[in-house]
Amino acid sequence: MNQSAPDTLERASDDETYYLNMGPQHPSMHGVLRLLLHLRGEKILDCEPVIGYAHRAHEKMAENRSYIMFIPNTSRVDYLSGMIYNIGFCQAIEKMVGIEVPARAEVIRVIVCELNRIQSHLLWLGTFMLDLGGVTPFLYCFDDREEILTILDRVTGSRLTYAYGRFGGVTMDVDDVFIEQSRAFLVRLRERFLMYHALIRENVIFQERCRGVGVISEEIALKYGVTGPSLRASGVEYDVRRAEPYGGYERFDFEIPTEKAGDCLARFDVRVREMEQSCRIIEQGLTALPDGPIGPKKLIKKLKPPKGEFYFAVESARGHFGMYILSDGSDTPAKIKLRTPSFSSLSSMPDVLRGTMVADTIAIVGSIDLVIPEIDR
Amino acid sequence: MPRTFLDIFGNPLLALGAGIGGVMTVLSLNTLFCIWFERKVSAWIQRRMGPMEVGFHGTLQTVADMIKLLGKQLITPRGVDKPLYHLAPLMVFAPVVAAASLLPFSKTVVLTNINIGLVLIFMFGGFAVIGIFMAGWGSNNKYALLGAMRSIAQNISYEIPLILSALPIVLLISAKGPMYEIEGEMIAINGMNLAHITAVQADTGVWFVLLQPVAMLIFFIAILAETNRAPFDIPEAESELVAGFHTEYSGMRFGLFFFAEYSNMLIGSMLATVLFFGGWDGPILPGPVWFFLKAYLLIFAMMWIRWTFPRLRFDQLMTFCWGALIPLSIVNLLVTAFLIKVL
Amino acid sequence: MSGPPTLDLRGKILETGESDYAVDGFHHRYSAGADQVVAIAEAFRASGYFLEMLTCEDRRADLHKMRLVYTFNRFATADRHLVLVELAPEIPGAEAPSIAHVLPAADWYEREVFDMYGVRFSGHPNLKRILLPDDVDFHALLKDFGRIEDAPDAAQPNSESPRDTSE
Amino acid sequence: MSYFTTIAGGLKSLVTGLGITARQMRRKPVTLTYPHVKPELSEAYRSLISLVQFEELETHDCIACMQCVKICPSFCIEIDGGRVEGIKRMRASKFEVDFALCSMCGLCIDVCPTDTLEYTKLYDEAGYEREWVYDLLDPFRDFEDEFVERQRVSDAREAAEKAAKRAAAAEAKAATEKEPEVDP
Repeated sequence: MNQSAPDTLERASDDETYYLNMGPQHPSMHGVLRLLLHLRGEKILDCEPVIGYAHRAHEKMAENRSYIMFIPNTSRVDYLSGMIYNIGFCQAIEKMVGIEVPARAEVIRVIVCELNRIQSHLLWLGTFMLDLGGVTPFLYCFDDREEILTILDRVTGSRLTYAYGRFGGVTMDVDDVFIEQSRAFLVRLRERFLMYHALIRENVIFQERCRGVGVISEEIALKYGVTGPSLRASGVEYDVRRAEPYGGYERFDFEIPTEKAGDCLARFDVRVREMEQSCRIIEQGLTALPDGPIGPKKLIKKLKPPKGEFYFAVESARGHFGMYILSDGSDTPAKIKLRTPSFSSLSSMPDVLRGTMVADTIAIVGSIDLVIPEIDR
Repeated sequence: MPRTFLDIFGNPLLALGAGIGGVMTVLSLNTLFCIWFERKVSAWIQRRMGPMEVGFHGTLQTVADMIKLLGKQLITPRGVDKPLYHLAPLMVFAPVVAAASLLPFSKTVVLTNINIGLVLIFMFGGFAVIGIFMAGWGSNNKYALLGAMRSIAQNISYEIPLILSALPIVLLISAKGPMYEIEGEMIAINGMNLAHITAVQADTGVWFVLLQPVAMLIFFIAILAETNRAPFDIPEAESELVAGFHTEYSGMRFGLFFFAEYSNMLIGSMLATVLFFGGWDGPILPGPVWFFLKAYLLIFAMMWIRWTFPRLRFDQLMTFCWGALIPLSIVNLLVTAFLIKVL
Repeated sequence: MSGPPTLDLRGKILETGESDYAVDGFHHRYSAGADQVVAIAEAFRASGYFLEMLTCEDRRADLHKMRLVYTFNRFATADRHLVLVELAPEIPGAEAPSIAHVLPAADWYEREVFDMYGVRFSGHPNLKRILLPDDVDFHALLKDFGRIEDAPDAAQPNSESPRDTSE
Repeated sequence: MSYFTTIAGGLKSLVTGLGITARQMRRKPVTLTYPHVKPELSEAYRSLISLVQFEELETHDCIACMQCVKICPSFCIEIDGGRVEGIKRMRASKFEVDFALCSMCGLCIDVCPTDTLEYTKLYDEAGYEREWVYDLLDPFRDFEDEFVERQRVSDAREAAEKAAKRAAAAEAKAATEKEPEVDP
């Protein structure tokens, strides 16, 4: 079950080599990714990801509307961690312009972002199992995820594309029911973790499929700028929440889980442990939720940002999400570049996939948690 | 000993017609039921409801689906190898009907009573591979070809533990012979006659699962692999190969593949019932009822397994077969032979 | 937070700009010429930095230049370097050396910049469009492409009184 | 020996998995049969927008200030309106929203100075053409004349009251101003 090292493979274009277009319409390409595989038998000689099928020109749109009008776009860049992107964008603009955020709004933001992170990881867990052929855990995960969506739906009015953040705060306040629901959910989720552990992590077939498969070494991660859980599974303790604390994360006590192996199993472990850490953060947030306003009294519509270049990064469910904003002093950004984590992760795939088998491709691409619209923007 | 259809009808053509009619009816009903049942089992496991709309708790859903499939256009993609492409569903389907006619479903009446029934069933099982490869090659589709390749390697490999784990039963039966008394009637007993295997279990009251638990387990796993059921469903691994060897099939041709898959499940479970669970043997209820009850319990187990586990990778599947199942079944066979000789 | 010493590039860089991490998120800010890009990338690679982002700006309106924006960062402690590289304003015509062979992460970023801005990277192994279809004939993020006034019947985003017919 | 322990361990994990799914099998389903059983929409549910009917006005209160038009990221709102003869309040005469473009972000509702926009609870609406334009004023057209009439009366009254007040104030002021003259 060992894979031959990539360097033992000769990349030949003889009669034995053939090409397989995996995607853009394929059950496990998570949207519209296309992998052009060079195969010999079931062994992958080379892989060329082809992207752009879900390109929606968010960066162009940003240049044609004011800062506040870009808010709804942000949660559509990555629809799975829409809250983190949405609030991350607001935080970037707040830092740029210098808007104060009330303490209550800050804590609410942390709570909803972490809920969103758990939601995203749960969906990843489900689809990863689906890629490996286990359909049932997928539906269990969706059952849990549904709870989060219901909780977030109550406070944001939307289930996926939240548009919850506003400059200087959030749109709606949370109430006691939200706190109660969140606490109940954490209790439930911790029970479910035990079940997932027994059903998935302990399963011998799952371990066989994941152990030693798709190793992203620290070297590859550094070369391609892979971030997020995929990087932490390779033993690098890099998390934007810790490296460049933002939005009050420095006041919360949480660990950054890391694993050494860098394979699919390590990525699985890192994500599951990250969900546990998110639970801790939410708990602390719910306990320490201060009273007070949740934003400025009047919606801040018109901004007067200083001229110049700005960079702001947040930790999305998939890694380092950076926003490079060029301001010309007007209410419309001169340029916004969205540096998305999946883009970097996917660009490392040719190096990782070389020498594996078709079935591994699915497992590896599934394990790095790609969201295609986020890559294409 | 049971009467065959030939004994009952006298005329071989009449017997053949009645046999095919009977088998087709049973297999069709089985497919209709199994698809519904599979959807229901998966729904129960996943805490959904499954089909609920057509008929009571969706019982008629598969009938509706079948009608839909019948009404669908049969698409023949450009570039397929037409003879192979058209023939493949039949080649997958025909051996199933033949194999089904060999199983002794009751004490008194069977379709056929052949002394080499066990061998024939394995042979018909081996036939299906040819159909699958024809489908994969004829489709001119890389996913289909990969699926077919996987299927051949898998089916050929898993036939070995399948047969090796059935052999101890043959030994056990043959050890009772050459003549054996069943209900006051002395017969020349044959280890490969399925009716005899059942009869001996019923007569001694000891099902072979008690004597051969390891063989039972290996046999069951091999049946899972032979019928391309999860966790060994790599020939049609949905998340990898789209639909494997039947990617390019539509309408009723696709339906025939489905039909064959569920019929194979039934035949596999029935064979396991005959070999290890005493066939029609059971108290109170009539023989056929017990026979089908046991078979469907095994089918339920197969579904339960499918909806619990992820899929193995291709090379792991082969390693598992050659590294675990075959050595184990050989050891089991040797131990059985040794014990029969000693005791 | 202490960490490994920060990389000093002052010897290699033309100009060091002012930056304040607390305000704009950059620890260091440099301007460089296109010919220095590869040497800079090699220096960052050798010190264990990764290419965080590479993009381009269409500054033909104010600076009369195209400008490449590189940011490098490292995993250990945040140390973000912004490197701005000014290029000729002609599209097509603006060109910079590729750093994809030094930092493979740049491969896709450079393709994206080429796709969106038309800036060519010499020595890039596979310089073709990445997000837009291969057969389009425009570079989407250039300022003179697809301005909102060009769009038929679209509301003006920033005009003070859009279609106020009350008067 | 490790060969057999591996197999045994693997089997045990598989049996554990089967046990878990068996336990789940006995539980009630968590899904709803959607068209028959409808899930409750949350209070905050963001859907298509509509105009609020204020009780004290008996109609909407859109003053055609164009704030929502300016902030709409989808550029899907079109408003006409302005001063109506005889009343102080500005009134909208057209409030067209192209719901095919609307992304239900809620910015218009946040920005509305009179709070006259709200979300409906329509969750299964669909457009069948590229343009799917509703005039949100349509349900209010019948009330408009009545409202304007009422408003005119109340405005007139208010104006009269104000004028009276002003007159009174002026009188009082005049009185206070006059007083010193009277006093000496």
